[in-house]
Amino acid sequence: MKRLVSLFFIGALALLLLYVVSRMPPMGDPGNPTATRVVPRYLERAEEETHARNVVTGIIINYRGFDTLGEVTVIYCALAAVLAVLGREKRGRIRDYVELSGFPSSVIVRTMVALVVPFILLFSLYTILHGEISPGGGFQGGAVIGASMIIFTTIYGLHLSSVKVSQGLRSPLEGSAVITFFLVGVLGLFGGGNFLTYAWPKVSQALHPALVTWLTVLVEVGIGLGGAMVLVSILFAMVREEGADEPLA
Amino acid sequence: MNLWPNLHYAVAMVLFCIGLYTVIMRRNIIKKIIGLNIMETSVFLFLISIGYLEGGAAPVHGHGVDPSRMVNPLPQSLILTAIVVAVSVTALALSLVILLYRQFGTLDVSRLFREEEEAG
Amino acid sequence: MVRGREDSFPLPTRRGPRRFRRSSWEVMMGSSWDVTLNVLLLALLVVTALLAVSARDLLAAVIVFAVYSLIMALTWQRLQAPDLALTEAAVGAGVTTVLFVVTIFRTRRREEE
Amino acid sequence: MSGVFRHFPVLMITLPIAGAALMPFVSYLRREAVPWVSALFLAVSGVLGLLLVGRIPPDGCVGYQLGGWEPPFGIELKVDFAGYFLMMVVCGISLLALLYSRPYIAREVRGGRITAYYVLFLLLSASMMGFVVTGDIFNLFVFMEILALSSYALVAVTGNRNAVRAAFKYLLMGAPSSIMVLLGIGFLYSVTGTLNMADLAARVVETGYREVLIASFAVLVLAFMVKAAIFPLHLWLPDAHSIAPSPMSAMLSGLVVAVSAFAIARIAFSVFTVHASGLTGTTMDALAAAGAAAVLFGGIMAIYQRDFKMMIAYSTISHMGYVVLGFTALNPEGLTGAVYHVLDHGIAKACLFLCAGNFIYRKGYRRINQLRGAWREMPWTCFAFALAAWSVIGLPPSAGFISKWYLVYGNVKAGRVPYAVILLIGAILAAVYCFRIIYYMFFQSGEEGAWRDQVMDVPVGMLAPTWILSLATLFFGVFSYFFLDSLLKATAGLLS
Repeated sequence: MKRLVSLFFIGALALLLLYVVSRMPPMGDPGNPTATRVVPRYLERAEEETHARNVVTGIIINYRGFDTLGEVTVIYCALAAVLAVLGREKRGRIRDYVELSGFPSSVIVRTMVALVVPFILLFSLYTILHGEISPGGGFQGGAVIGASMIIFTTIYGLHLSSVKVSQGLRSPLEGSAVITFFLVGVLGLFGGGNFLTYAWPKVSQALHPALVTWLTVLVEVGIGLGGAMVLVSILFAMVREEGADEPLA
Repeated sequence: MNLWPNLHYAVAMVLFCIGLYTVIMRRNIIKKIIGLNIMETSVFLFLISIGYLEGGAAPVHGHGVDPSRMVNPLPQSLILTAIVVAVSVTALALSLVILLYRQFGTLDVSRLFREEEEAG
Repeated sequence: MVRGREDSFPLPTRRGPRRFRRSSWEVMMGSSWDVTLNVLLLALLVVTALLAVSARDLLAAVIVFAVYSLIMALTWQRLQAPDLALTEAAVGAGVTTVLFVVTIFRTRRREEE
Repeated sequence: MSGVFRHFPVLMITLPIAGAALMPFVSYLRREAVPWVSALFLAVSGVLGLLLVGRIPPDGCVGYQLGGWEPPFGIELKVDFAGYFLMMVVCGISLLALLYSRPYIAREVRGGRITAYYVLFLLLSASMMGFVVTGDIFNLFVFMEILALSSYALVAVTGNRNAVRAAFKYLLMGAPSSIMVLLGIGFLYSVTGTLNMADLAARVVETGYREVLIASFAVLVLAFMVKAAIFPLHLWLPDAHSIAPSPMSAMLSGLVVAVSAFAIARIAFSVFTVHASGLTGTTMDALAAAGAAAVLFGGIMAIYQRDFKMMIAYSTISHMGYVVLGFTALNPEGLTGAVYHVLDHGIAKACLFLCAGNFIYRKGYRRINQLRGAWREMPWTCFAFALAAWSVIGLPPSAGFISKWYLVYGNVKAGRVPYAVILLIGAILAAVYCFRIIYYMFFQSGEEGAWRDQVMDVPVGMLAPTWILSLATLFFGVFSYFFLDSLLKATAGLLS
């Protein structure tokens, strides 16, 4: 009965939403409000203003950099939240933990992973550094690093991967995205502009392209490193053996 | 009600409702979180479709594409942020699931909350 | 490199609507092949979403969800969003799925009755 | 606003965020320093805010272009007087709750997680400050998500099983509502092509697509109703707010829901504006009805509670109804009442929860019955509780009286007499549930051995924030004329 009622309500909601959608401007139409407002400026001038050929990167890092500051804060917040809920895996005691890979992996899989992971890492590095020219960027690359570490962990187990990416390496780097962003923002103030200004008014015009490019790369690397480390730390906190740190009842 | 030109939007709405149904009706909490993710991706699909331009190219300069023939980059950058948000929420939700299972031994919402009534 | 508005492309389509109300096929996409592919992807999305939601084996549901994410990434690639397709493939199909799988290993695999 | 001062709002928001990112290093160097350094970051934010006093024009607002990009292209902070006022409220209450946490939280949260607690606390306060002043609707979403994530985690931070369950319930209602916010933003963007609130306000009236705009407003309001726990969507609130550690309850109940309710007003007046009342009218009427129901429901449920934190939580539901009834009156008086109510509700609720925390800290009591005769052992806490309860009821000369006066006045002026009557009934209900506790505390003697005869209140580190808050309810009541003129001007500007 309850099921029927909710089905009815959700069906009604679906019909309503479909009706609204049918009244929206047709998709892909160049005359749409979305295509004529705000965006032409991004498309036409992003390259000269943000010195990034990939307009998406230009918007993320530069035009809407404050959102991205929020974004890296969100993922840092997620890490703090997961650690507040589950606690971090214990340093030094990692040997005691049961291997959690669960499924026995064959030699073929292990060899393949060992072979592939370095290339994935290389690719992610390319994604981070090349983000202003081709599709990709800080977080995308960071996510790829995180994913490759996760593959490694599922096959080789927590112990080995926590030796490769130790806690001592991760914990200082987790906040790097937020700190880099904040520092670049404050540097904008000292450069005479507003928070998160990349083309500092106090610096001569001629230097702006180099300045903006380098700051962009700096931020991208910060986001990539921070994102990757946060993802790995979240994973480790979730796979760690339970019972080691029971929460207070 | 002609949905054909806006088929992507319509599918996004259908997926949204599937996700919402899962979140509300399925009793298993991992299922609920899968539903949450389906809702999230459906809204992302919706926003990206809004930014689509017929016959447009990816918004990357340097390949000789005219800027007026590029798709809208703004929704794409918004969704990139939103994806990060989505994975953060999922990570937190799953950690809570692990802790809940450790403490209650069940993934079933009705059992979780039945016990609550007993506890008073 | 010239990036003027009137160069090289026969269809700048700045003034669009007339071109648009022509036929349903063209409203969606250029050619019928593209349309078929798009509709196929969208249909697959709905199917995989329903499967992921209805499977009683949680691990199966999660794997189907990973497939859903991959199809989503393909759809976004077709909507000319390569950045997002890359991210979704890494985050949606990669990280999120692994987090789900880890959770299932830490809890239980089947739904309770 | 010129010179270096114009950067202060953004620094107020980002300094605590940077502080949160630095906290692991502080913890590594010296774990005991973490609470103090966190407090320092919030205090610096507060000082920056105080330096802005008198620099924000009451009628109008100060825009700040992040990255120097002009508004529709970049993100803009729009610091109007109401937003600045709320930012200071958030900063002040957070600082007090943070100081209160230091002795309190060590009991409930285990060692390694204390750093995470403070990190989340800083992010929560920073996100609320950003939330109230941002001028970009997607930026609003981002701050809302930081806010939401940190509050889910902070409810669960004790690891207590009921707490984890309450947090999960909160997440299960909060996360879909966040997605709905994004959906609403999508609808809005698809027909206007912009995300800047001022630009949206201009575009909403001139673009067509009536259905899409109505849907967008309805979806956004519905989503924020969940966040603000307006009556039919309040289900997560009582558990989450009563089970969270007390300083966190103070933040959640005093600020988080109130800020979310303010977001509805922001969307209704800064994005859709009164010129688009044809689009927003029906939704606003439904919202007002929900608010009226919330006032009654929350008040009645609060009377029936046996756990006093639960009672305060239900009282919050009732008070969110007040805020909603205030701004749906669509006149400056009502809106001023709503903003001022966010202030005095925040202070009074935070104070009540801190008092509840004092009882839990000293005696471990959670039941209202156990408070009989509390006066003998914990007089200071009891007095603070009584002062805050005075404001919750809305008796003069407390701040609660001022805001309720404006709320009732605004509703009468808008010709909504039934709603004004409901507001008064809500005050009577509040009197019933507050006076019961005050009566128990001061005029009854409890069971043998429940309370000692000599005074043994909580340490000064906890008592001071409690008392500052309870005196603040009086201060903002007596000196309300400092703020009301500017607020009336600011809200009239929003509504013209």
